[in-house]
Amino acid sequence: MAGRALLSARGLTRDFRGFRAVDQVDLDVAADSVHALVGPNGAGKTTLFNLLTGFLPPTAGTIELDGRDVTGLPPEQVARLGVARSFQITSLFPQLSGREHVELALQSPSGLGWRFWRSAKLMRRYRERADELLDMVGLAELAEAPAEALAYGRKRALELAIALALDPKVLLLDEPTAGMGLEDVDRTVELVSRVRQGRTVVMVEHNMSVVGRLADTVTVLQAGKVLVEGPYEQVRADERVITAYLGATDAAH
Amino acid sequence: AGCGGGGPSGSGDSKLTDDKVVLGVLNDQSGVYAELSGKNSVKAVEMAIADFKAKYGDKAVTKNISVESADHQNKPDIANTKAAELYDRKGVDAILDVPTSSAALKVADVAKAKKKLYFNITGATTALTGASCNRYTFHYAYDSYMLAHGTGTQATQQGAKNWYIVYPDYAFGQDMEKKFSAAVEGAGGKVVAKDATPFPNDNFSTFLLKAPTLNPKPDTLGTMQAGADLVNLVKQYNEFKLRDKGVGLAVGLMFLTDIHSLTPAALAGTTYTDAWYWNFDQQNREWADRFLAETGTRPTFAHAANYSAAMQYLEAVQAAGTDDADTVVKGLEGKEINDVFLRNGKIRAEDHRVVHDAYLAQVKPQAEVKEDWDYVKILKTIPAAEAFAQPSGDCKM
Amino acid sequence: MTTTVDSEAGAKPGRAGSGLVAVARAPWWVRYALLAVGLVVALWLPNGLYPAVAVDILCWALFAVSVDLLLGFTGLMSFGHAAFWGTSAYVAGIAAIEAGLPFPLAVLTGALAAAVIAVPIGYLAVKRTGIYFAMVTLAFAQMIYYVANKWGTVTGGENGLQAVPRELGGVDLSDEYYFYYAALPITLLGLWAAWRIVNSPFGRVLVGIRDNPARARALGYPVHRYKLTAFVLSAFLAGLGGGLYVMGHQFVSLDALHWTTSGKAVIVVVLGGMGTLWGGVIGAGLLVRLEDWLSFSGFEQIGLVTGAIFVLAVVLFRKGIWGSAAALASRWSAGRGK
Amino acid sequence: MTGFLQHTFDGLVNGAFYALLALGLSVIFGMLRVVNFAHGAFYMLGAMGAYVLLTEFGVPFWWALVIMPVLLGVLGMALERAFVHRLAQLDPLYNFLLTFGLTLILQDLVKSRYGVQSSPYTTPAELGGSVDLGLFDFPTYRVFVLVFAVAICAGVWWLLTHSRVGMVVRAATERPELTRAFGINVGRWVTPVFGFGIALAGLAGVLAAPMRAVNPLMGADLIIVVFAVVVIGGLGSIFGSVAAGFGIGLIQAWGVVYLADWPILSQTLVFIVMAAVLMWRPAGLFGREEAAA
Amino acid sequence: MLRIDNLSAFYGEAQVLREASLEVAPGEVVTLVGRNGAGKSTLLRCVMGLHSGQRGTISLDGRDLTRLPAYKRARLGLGWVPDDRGAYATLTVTENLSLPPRVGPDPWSLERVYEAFPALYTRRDSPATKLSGGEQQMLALARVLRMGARLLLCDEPTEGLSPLLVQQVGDLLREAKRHGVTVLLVEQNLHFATGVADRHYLLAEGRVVEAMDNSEVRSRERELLAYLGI
Ligand SMILES: Nc1ncnc2c1ncn2[C@@H]1O[C@H](COP(=O)(O)OP(=O)(O)OP(=O)(O)O)[C@@H](O)[C@H]1O
Ligand SMILES: Nc1ncnc2c1ncn2[C@@H]1O[C@H](COP(=O)(O)OP(=O)(O)OP(=O)(O)O)[C@@H](O)[C@H]1O
Ligand SMILES: [Mg+2]
Ligand SMILES: [Mg+2]
Repeated sequence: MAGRALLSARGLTRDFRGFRAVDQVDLDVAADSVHALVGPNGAGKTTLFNLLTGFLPPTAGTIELDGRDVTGLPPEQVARLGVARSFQITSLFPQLSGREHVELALQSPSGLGWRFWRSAKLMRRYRERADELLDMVGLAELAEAPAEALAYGRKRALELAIALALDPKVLLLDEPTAGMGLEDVDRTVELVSRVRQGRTVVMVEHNMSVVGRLADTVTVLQAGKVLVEGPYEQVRADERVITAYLGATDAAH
Repeated sequence: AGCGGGGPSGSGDSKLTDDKVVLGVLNDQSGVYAELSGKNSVKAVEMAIADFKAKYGDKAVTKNISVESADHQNKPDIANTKAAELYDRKGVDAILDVPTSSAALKVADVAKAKKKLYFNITGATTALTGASCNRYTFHYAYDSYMLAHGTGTQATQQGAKNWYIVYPDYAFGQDMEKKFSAAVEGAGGKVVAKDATPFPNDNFSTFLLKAPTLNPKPDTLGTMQAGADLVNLVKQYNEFKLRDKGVGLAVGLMFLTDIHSLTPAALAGTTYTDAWYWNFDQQNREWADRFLAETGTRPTFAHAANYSAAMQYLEAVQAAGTDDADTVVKGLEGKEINDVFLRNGKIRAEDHRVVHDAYLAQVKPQAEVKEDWDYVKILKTIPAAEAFAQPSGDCKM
Repeated sequence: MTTTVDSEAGAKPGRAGSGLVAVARAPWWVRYALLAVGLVVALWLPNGLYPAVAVDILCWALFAVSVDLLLGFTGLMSFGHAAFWGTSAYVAGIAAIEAGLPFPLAVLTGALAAAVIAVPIGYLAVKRTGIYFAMVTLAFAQMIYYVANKWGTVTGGENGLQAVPRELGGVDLSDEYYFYYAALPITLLGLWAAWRIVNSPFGRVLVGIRDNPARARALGYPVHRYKLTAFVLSAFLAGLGGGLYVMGHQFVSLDALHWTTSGKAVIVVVLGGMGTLWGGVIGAGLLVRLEDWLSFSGFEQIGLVTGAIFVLAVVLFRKGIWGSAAALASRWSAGRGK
Repeated sequence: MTGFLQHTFDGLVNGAFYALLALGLSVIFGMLRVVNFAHGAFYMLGAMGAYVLLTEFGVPFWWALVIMPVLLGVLGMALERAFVHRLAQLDPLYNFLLTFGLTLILQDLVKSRYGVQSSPYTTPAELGGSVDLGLFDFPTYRVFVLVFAVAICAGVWWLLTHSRVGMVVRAATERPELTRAFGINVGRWVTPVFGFGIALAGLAGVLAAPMRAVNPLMGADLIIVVFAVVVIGGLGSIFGSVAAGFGIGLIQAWGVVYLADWPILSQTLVFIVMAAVLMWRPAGLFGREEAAA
Repeated sequence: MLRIDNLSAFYGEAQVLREASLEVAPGEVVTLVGRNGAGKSTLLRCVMGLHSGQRGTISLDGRDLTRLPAYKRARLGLGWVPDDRGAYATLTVTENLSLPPRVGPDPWSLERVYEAFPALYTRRDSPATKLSGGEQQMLALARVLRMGARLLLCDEPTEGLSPLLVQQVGDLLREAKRHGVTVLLVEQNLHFATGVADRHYLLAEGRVVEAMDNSEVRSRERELLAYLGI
């Protein structure tokens, strides 16, 4: 692995009213790798995601995507440049069906969304691909149900489907398996390993077995700072990581 | 009068276009002008019809005379639709009243298009007899010139020399201010300063604070405010004790109903111009007593003017023997009239301004108020010839 | 950028599912039948109603639909749409008086002017959502009201703009009855445009933005710009209504810009059914007719009646007329489907 | 200089009304997420009520100052029970619309009973004179209004930040279900707060009666300016609304004097300030802002 | 202590619980396992009195709760950790913790909470929804402990927590149990569940299909995982 860095951050810092959530983080995500971010709750992982995707402007530091400075760009532009994300706390359009979600995502890069003088039937061109994606995450039968009526685990799956629909260069997944049953976890792992082909994936995950199965590189954050970075096996064995994050029993698990 | 609006096409021996005469009162029955005219104007018109019938009995051109009324809520668009509807659907031959300048002007347009009569009573704009005049529209009672000129000239002649004028910053106020200042200066007074105030406004203290500090110190505060703004201003005028500081008050536009709501005590000594006053003389008082019996309240000038206009219209129909609009208009033009409302009245042919005597009024001190609604004494009668502006020349019939 | 409070807005008022979608999913013949009935009623209207009232209904229908476009499909409740309605009315009126434009062109000019002033207002207003948006638009509209009031030389101040000519290539339109038929095509065009916008890819994005703006941004949709575009389009439609209105009455006054006018437009939409588009048309018909009737009825408390209807509609009848009918119809068809 | 101070003082007095109204609006919004369009109508009811109490029952100003807020508070609670809480779980826009409808009703009810003409109400005799403020005199009543309003604003602020009330009601409004699950009887807390906010509007109304025109429409346009004020201060921020209230009062007073040559500016000043605040701090000067989304 | 008989629940027309019955003895920790969408959260909401559209009876210490509003149930000693964590945006962390009234004999003090969850202490003045996901989860748990509830209804309390914290939560629940608190726990993580619980109910399609004890679960782990998976 260890290809060139597709997404990198230098000295990235974010303050909230005097509280430093992300502190001087340097991060290099190699192209075509799966990069996991782990760390105790409140370490700043989600905030880092928010910074990388433009949802929060950094207090200091820079972000580069594929050699281009994207610091301070609004989220929609970051998304346009090929960075898609899922949200830790499920974020969907409650009244739209799963299929409509995916169609909306598929349409996004095309500029079709501006055509207020054309018929919405034009969006049918995305149907086939949308159903494919839904099928991929196991939502084929639920394609018509409004998102608000889905059980939690299904919503997570739908999040993943719409992130994939953007066909992103970089896919940022915030705890993609949280709240999923075992089968869904397995499916998600399998799915991520499938879609990582030709893509870069950054994920926040507390489930260490998922991290172990997917990640090429693991960065451990603590209190906003990078604690350790390295391959999974090495990080898991690190004393500092065990005390700060894994705890004695789970490290063995 | 039917939908065609063309020449007389009477049936039987009647020369009426449709066997009946219908008067339409279109005014504000729920808003700011509701008390000033409102439903009681309809009553006044009904009184006129009754009086007309009593006067002519069987000789009346028709017995079939009625009133229709509608509420325009002071909204010109509603006034527009209502006016058209009154003429077209309700068979109205003449519309009366119509307060609020925008509505008043709009209805003039409708009258012109429908070729039906229109007597504006409660609109203040001089445009009705100026650029917006037309053959079918008559302007009764008062207008902004009468108000501004009356008070400005007369109060200055009565001793007010240095004026501070505040006016609301919209067309009516600006127009009033111009006329008022001209009148004051024409009568030898001096306008020390003038200020436009926001409109609407509930805080005039800035101006009231300023008044006594001007140089030379004004002896009179001339206000062109109306309605709630006037009430605000007067209340605050008293709060800042300007009268005690030697600054009197003269009001451009005030109605009896305003005095009632502010109480005479708050306004004691204030001068303004009135078009008619119910307790001016015996004739007025008798009519006012009848009105009181009908409605339970004393009439404003608007009520009397509505009565008068209805009466004069009916008289004109009677004289012409037809309700054909053009014939009636011809009969009215140039006519000289004296009735309970019009003193030395004349309907000018050039612009259809109905001129008549106006009055400089002063609010009595509380102690002198002996009777409800008897709030003012008339200082001076302004002769008809002076009370209104000469035809402006803008009017092309 | 929105605040926490904004994003907590919770359930949005216009549930697209209640009206539009239900009809869109109705069998084709139902849709065409409804359309046909609507057209027949539109063609017949000035024969059954006083033509001037019928013209008013057309104007208000456009106005209401423009408000619903924002409210029901973008989740933005404009309480200041009178600004666009009124501005267009003034501009169209002035265009007809000063430049002697034939009435359709004057109306178009007015609508364009409304769209133009919607750009700066919208630019600022779409920074807020929910209830703030309502308050901000209300305040800006009031500001325009003050300006128009002050700027009497152009707007005629409180006298209004009088005697606006209404002409079209020598055809005499002074009779309201004929004018109605001249105005109808413009109205239908405007309504069709609104329908098209809602049922376009753009419309779908708006619904997404309404339901979850943060998600929409993460999908790459510039939310503010979409909202602004919707705002301007809506202002244009409101402007069409306002332009027709000035032509219909041949005059316009400051009332057209007052916040009560904005409020009335919202009442019409709620009455007809938010997020249903056509509900606004029905609401307009009802309210205009009701007001017309009330002003001859001798009943003075018009605000009492409209206010009470409104309160009842909000408390008991939130789907409005169209929404309720659609819900009934879909329940009925679902029942039959079993 | 004296002139400037006078106008400044005057601006503060005027601002006191904005502040009191904005305070009530913010209490209701901050706790219940309801933007009360009818706030201006309740202000009017306060003033009309004082007038009715005086003329029909001979109740003097001082009593009205107590009675009207209590009466209106009770009315507010009744309305909350009858309507507002039914809509609490829906988009806040519904309650905005509801209170808009209520405004029309309240205005018309008063109109039909008392007409639109302004009703007379005079300054209580005790406050009729003027106070020497060193450099200039000022009507006693205005000084009273200012002092009284400041005291009320400070008291309410203290109450809401130093007691459980604010916390519980905010919780109850945000997630009534969850709050119930914590053993809190939501209705018992929310209703009085709504009443309290209404009472504040009524109080402002009674205070206005001696110095402003008392009529059914007196609150109609005012409320829009107050909306602008709370947008500037940050809706729901008690401190922000009060500060913005006084601030706008000041700016307006200065504007009228120092921008006299540009009346169009001085009259739309509030809205211009609002636009500027929206550009620069969309959440309002003291509103909380979240960057994300 | 808690007894549920023939509980059915509906969302509109859709039935999500079908005559589910279960029982929790005082001082017991019982888990409810099942696939996504099985109706676990719904069951807890029914117990709390937050779900309209239900049939069946729920009783606490022999007392019928069915007609009691939610706030009265809470005052009987029920504490709920909602699956969405239920953080109040308009309240700070401290306020979130101070909000619930004390309903049981042994409420935690604020100090004790902050000692157990130092992360909450550092963020004590920030609005609760600004916390990280895991912090919000801690907050939700800490909040019911502050009430001193006798019966905890915990809906996936370990979701999104770091492994270290998951262990801590396990310790916490065990400690609560030692103090006589009863717990009904919804949990996806079987490993965690067997670590803290005495018994388990398996919920499938709204029915309680099986009741097991720890040893049974351990011995049938593979089978169960497969079952939960499919
Ligand atoms: N908008 C905000 N305002 C204030 N503080 C914030 C905000 N967002 C995050 N924080 C704080 O910043 C810290 C980092 O939060 P973040 O959500 O990034 O954590 P995390 O690593 O994703 O944790 P978890 O695993 O629990 O999701 C937390 O202490 C949180 O309380
Ligand atoms: N608001 C709702 N409207 C309609 N259906 C709903 C609603 N909430 C839940 N459901 C449905 O009810 C069923 C049970 O949901 P519930 O949330 O109780 O499941 P769960 O077992 O807690 O699942 P999870 O493990 O994903 O949290 C699901 O099929 C879900 O789709
Ligand atoms: Mg996180
Ligand atoms: Mg659940």
